[in-house]
Amino acid sequence: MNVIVFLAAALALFFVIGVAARAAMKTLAPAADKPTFRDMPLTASFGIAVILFYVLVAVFGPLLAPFGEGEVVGAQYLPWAAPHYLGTDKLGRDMLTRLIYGARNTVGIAFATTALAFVVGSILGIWAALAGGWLDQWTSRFVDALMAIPALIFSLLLLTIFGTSVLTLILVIAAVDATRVFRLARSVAQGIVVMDYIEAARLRGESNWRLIRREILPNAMAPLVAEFGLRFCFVFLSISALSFLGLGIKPPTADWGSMVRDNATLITFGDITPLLPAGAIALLTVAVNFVVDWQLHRASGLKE
Amino acid sequence: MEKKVLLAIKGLQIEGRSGDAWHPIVKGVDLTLHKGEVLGLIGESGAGKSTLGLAAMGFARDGCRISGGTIDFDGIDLRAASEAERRSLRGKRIAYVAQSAAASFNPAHRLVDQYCEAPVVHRVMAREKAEADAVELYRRMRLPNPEEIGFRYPHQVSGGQLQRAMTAMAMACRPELIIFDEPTTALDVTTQIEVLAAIRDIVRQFGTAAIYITHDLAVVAQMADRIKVLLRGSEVEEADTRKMLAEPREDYTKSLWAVRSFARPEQPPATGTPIVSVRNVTAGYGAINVLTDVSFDIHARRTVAVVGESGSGKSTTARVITGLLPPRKGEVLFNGKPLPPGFSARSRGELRQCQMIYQMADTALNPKLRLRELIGRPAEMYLGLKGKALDDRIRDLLSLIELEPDKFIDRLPGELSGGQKQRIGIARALAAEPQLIICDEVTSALDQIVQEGILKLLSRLQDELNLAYMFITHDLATVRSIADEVVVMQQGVVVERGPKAVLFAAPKEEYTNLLLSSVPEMDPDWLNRLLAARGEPA
Amino acid sequence: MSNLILPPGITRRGVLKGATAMAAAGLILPATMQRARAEPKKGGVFRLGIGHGSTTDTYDPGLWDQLYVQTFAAARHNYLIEIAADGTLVGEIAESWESPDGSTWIFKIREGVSFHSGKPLTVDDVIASLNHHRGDASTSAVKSYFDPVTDIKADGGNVVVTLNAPNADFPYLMSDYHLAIMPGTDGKIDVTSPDGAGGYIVESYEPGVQATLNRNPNYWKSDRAHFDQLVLLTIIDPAARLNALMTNEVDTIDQVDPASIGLLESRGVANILSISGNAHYTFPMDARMAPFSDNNVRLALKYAFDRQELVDKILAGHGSVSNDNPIGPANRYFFAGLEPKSYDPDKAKFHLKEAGMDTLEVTVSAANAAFNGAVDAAVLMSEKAAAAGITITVDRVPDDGYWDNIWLKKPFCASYWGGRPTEDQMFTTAYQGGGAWNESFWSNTRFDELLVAARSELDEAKRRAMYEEMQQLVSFEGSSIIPMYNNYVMAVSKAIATPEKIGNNWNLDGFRCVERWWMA
Amino acid sequence: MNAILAMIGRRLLMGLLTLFVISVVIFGATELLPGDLARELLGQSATEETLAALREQLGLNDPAPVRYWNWLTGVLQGDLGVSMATKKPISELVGTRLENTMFLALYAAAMSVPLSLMLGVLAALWRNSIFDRASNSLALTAISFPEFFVAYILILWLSQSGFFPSMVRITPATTFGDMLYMCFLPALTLTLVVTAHMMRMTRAAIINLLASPYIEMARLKGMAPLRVVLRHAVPNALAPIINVVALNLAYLITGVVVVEVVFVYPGLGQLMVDAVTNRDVPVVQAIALIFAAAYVLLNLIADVLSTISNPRLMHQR
Repeated sequence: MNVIVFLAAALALFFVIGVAARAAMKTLAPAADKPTFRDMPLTASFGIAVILFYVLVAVFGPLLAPFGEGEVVGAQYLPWAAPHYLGTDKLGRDMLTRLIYGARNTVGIAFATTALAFVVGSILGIWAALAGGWLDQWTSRFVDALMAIPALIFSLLLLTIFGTSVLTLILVIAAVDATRVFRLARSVAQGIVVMDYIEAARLRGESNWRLIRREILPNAMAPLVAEFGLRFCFVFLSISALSFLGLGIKPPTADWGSMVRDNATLITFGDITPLLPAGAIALLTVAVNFVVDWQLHRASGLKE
Repeated sequence: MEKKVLLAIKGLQIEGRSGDAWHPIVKGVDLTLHKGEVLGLIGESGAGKSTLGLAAMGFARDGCRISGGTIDFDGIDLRAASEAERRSLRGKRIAYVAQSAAASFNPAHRLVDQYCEAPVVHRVMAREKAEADAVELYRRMRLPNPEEIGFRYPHQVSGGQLQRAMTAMAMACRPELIIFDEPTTALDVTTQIEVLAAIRDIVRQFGTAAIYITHDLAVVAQMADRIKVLLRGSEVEEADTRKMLAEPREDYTKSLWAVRSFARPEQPPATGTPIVSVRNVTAGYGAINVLTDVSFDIHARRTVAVVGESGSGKSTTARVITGLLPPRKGEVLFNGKPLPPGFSARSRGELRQCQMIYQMADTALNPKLRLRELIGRPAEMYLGLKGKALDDRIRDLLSLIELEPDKFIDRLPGELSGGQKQRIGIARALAAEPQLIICDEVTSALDQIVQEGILKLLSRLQDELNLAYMFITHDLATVRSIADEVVVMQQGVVVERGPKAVLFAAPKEEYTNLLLSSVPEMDPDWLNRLLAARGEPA
Repeated sequence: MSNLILPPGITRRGVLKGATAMAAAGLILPATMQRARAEPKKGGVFRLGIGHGSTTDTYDPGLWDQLYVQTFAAARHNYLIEIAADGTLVGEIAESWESPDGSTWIFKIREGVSFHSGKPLTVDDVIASLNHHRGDASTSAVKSYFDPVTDIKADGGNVVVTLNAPNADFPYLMSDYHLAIMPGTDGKIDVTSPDGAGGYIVESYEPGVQATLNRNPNYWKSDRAHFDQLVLLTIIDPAARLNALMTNEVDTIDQVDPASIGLLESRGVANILSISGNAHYTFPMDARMAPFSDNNVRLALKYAFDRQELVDKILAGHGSVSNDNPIGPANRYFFAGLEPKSYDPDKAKFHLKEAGMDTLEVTVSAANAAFNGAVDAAVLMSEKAAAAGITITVDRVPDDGYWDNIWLKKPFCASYWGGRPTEDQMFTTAYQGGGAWNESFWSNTRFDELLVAARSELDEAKRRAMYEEMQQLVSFEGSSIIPMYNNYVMAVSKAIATPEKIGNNWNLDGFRCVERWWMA
Repeated sequence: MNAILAMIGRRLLMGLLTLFVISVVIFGATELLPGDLARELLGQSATEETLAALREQLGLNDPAPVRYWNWLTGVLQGDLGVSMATKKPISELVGTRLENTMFLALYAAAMSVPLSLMLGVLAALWRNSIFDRASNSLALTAISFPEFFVAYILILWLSQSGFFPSMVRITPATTFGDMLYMCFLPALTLTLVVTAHMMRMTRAAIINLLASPYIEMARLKGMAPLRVVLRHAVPNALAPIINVVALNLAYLITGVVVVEVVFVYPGLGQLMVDAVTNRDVPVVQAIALIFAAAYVLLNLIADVLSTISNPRLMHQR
């Protein structure tokens, strides 16, 4: 029964947020973009609202958080009551504070990682498609070979070799992820390089770098942006999986994956505490996926 | 001869969706069709021809809706009928033949399976009977090997044969009405003849009523009893075919009729060193030679039209000249000096001299760049223009192609019409200040009136800027109006070449003759005469 | 990973004799020596979920290193000597032992014992089993035990071991879990065979997954090995282990996650066994390197965190505060009068000032491989130390390779000790100057002198004084932070009965739960 | 048909090359790992002498290229080698694990593939309906939770209440039925993880085709929507669907370490993590090769099936 009430409440909240966000965006958007938002499905407006909320929390985290990130403020596992609105964790740190800082760290790192993977992967992928011939064949075969190694295990291996600072974490996951981006960027670019305007630019004598930057990249953005959203979620989940396996973000830095992990045994007893960070992860991935979905739908040009 | 009315459309209104708003596509059109009658629907792109044709089946494409008027098919109100009722009519009593048979046959199934689908699903006949019937109809459509052609997949059958197979498929349930939506537009002229003849015959044999949609007046003249002219969703006029051809009432109709009147004045004979000289070029991809021993010259201020059907090697010739495809044998001389075979080995100066305009302006212009950069880039690159000088040059170019600089300079290609896009393609080529422009089917994707404008512009620019054109086309009408010299190609070989006047007046080669005679003429009897002349059944 | 190997070279004057010799390991249960609550009954299947075990585990006794293989070995093997639940030495394969001078040790081998294969256990088997760990070519982890051994030979029904110097603790070494007695052929044991003389016979074994063993019908001990069948399962994930217990997939689990102990108890599905031994967690500081070379810095750090908080939060109360003392309350010479160190930022600041500093920045390397909760413990210390002007940066390093790359290499890191039955062993192993595992590289002349002297001192009071002085030295001058003694925490379902007294020398009743426990 | 055989041949050759590249990459990576097998086996108790003795015995003292060469020649002769740690033949070590992994992967596939195809087709058929949106949102939500979290939740709901066991214990006495029962929760976890991807791809592939002229043709022939989707869209959407299924099957085989850990499932993933931790290089190599081979083979099968499903490639002009 509780589950049903909870689900109903969640659904209602979803609608309220979605409708409100859509209304807000419609009002605030510049005139040219108004139709974009008017058409937006509820899922997308909800997604945008959630993402904005996360970004705000991430940016203003230190101002919002009632306590310090690693500050031990009381006993362990305090119940949900003021001043610890979401209780405390196993070391007696404020759960709400940890969640807020977690947004900053986890989202920030996932974003940096995805961005890096995209810069490297898409430039190399487009370059391979543009170069064609054996250069393309060899890089693609090599990337295929790397992709045949399971991502999680490959990341584990690399992290064990290079250690687990935030920087190596970002570099390693970005490297593993870049192979996937490479493949997508290459196939998208292959569709673009056969276009007459690329031929025209080549015949004009443009350099490869300019071809990539001015001619191909702008046209490959739509699928790449959609993929960015999905990849972002994947990175997010792989970081939490790595945290689960003990190689994620270092303490006392708050990170949602580790927070779930730390409190995982409590799930066995139906304790809600580990649900919070897991829910935070899920909510953001759902939101990103909703928005990506909407973007893909728009890009595909399919109307009703 | 008063026949029974089969289809009566009154005050039909259809709307299309863009974003949240609905805008009209068809604005209150009336249409009456009698049993066994063929009505030609003609108009330029955006006139609402196809939409109207589909509405005759009670069908609106995704993103469209029928918002007003009535559609009465043999006493059935198609708007009021349920979807299931409409479905039971489609394919059974009203059939449809699409523009591109290659795209409209499902690539996953054999022809005969697709043929049998409608008769079997609509319970008109059993599968075995339908298969036998298919062979019969294939025979009547004069398809080769009617016994076994049905067991092929669409990709194994040529375009002209597919179009006939599709007509046969439409006939499967012996419908009372067929909608032909530009059925020969995608075909080569020589193939078009066969398909037109086959369609006309079968429609007559079964006494089927038809709506024949096309933009090609000469074609509709052969097929239709009556012609209705549409413009932007409204009717312009309607009349019997002969009357319409002889004395069009409306200005718009007249302008359609007049399109082919443009002709570039005769030029003096060519002299001096040719700008481009193609010498004994053999080239190809993989193991196949697409071009064999091709030679011709292009002189300054002259237009050389390279003519041929699809697969004749016209575009490959252009790729050899531009250096995209280095030839296996032979060479390309530019002002008497050999050009490096590959474009990447050519100097900027060499690249600049030879510019290209493409068939599909949509794919030839980077949709993410503004006109300023699209046009300005060659000027910036080749001529080193910057800042104010560059801006002035871009504005000059826009003026030259008759687009208002202030209005257009910061637009994206997506905000332009088809003709405007093609003009930008021209401006981009001009920006490099070349000696030669290769025009690859530059007008074939455009409506006739727009084509006319582009041709006039090209002609004017040629005079003003001393340009040489290599004009690749399959459209002989275009050749007639703009070319100085003609090169006829077939299967990678130059069949015949010479000055336009000489070649058109007295073609030496049989193929040239076939090509020239296959171009439809604006005479309802042209097809009959041609078929009779060729000794085929009329 | 175990660091619980007894070092060689322990000597004690006098002749020790008999089947019970040293009272050693600490006991928390009252020393009333009742046998059991009820008579053990035979039968049943005992499923044990252990948080260790790897696919690379083998039958080679020289390579055993964690709880899974240790317990598995105890189920199928016998040893020369067993440490009873009360900490006394009990003869197992050795019926009795004696030494005339502490250098020559004579073990009388029990008769009528046979291996699972049916082959009778002989003196030669014992010699082959011991020789596996001896000599230059040996790959055994306890090779060093046998460095002082000059000869092992048979003498009728006895095995005679000759040492190059007297060592009164030698019988203790022979109880080590590596030294299982296995059948020998031509003086060599087969390291790929599970054959042993223990209470259970291996039916199947998949390393890193599970082992199934059946009771040895011919086991010579009639009052041990009560279960019909044992199933030993590797369940690495703590939550999975807990789930397995809750859903009755297993009967007993080790290493219960402290966070869930309370909840588990409240559910009433299992009993929590919390056994205090001398095991303790340490944070060694490299005494050779600045800033840790200054004892004032070390003292500042020792006062800069809250020990009770660590016991409460890291151990969930299942342990006790240590005063930087590696000698546990269960040890004989435990110095209860040591001045306690409570959290005192002012005192820490004072010591910092003595060292000529206002603030201090150090980095501690930790991984949960060192001990469960090491990273959290370091985080808690870091939090509290801030008030004393000390910035402790916690560097979480990978579990993988911790003992290779961090321990004994980084100047400040986390570590653990299983505790030692005797003070001498503990101090010799980890605190004597120049010792191989002196993890803090601390060297104190007075301490080293006392250590040697205490070994040979027979006067109880004098010895106590010596050991107390040594504890004082380690606590206030030593270079190891020792915040707490940790209990062994197990959860045992109500279907299983346990003896009144649970061995505290090792986890899981000194690995012997498999033969000491029974179905309720 | 010959074209297909030629393609298979070419792709297998390419696959072998891929495997070679992977073996070099993995070997290189394990070389870079700090510490070695001897240290790991002896743990903290290692002394220099015992380490030296063990290294000698294990053949760790040879230079890396020599060790790689020895391993490679062994593999080329069909001998995966023996585990350095346990001295057991790797084929034996990996054998049952591979069976388990395949069982779980197939079990999850048997649940998720039909489910996702069905949902995908229905979502495409009723696109933009409540059903479409709801199934899409649910699928997105399912993949948005970390795997281990889904697993724990399933245990809480379905295991503690006694419906299904929380861990998998395979004994020689385990029957196929027992396996299906015990592996239900892990298979369900994996199903939840992969269904969304396949379903969305199926839906997208079909919807992508719905704008094709031949779909319009089918509709204009008066075919019912379900028939249009099943008979006209699905056969042409097979290639992308087959590819995404292959990709997910590969994931089910190679990417389930976390699920194995939570359900104590003795699969290859855990074995590989163990082997990496213990620096048991031949085992790491063998499993990496198995994973890569699975990936390569599945992709190959997908390509062959796509080719067969495409008359253009099957029936040349």
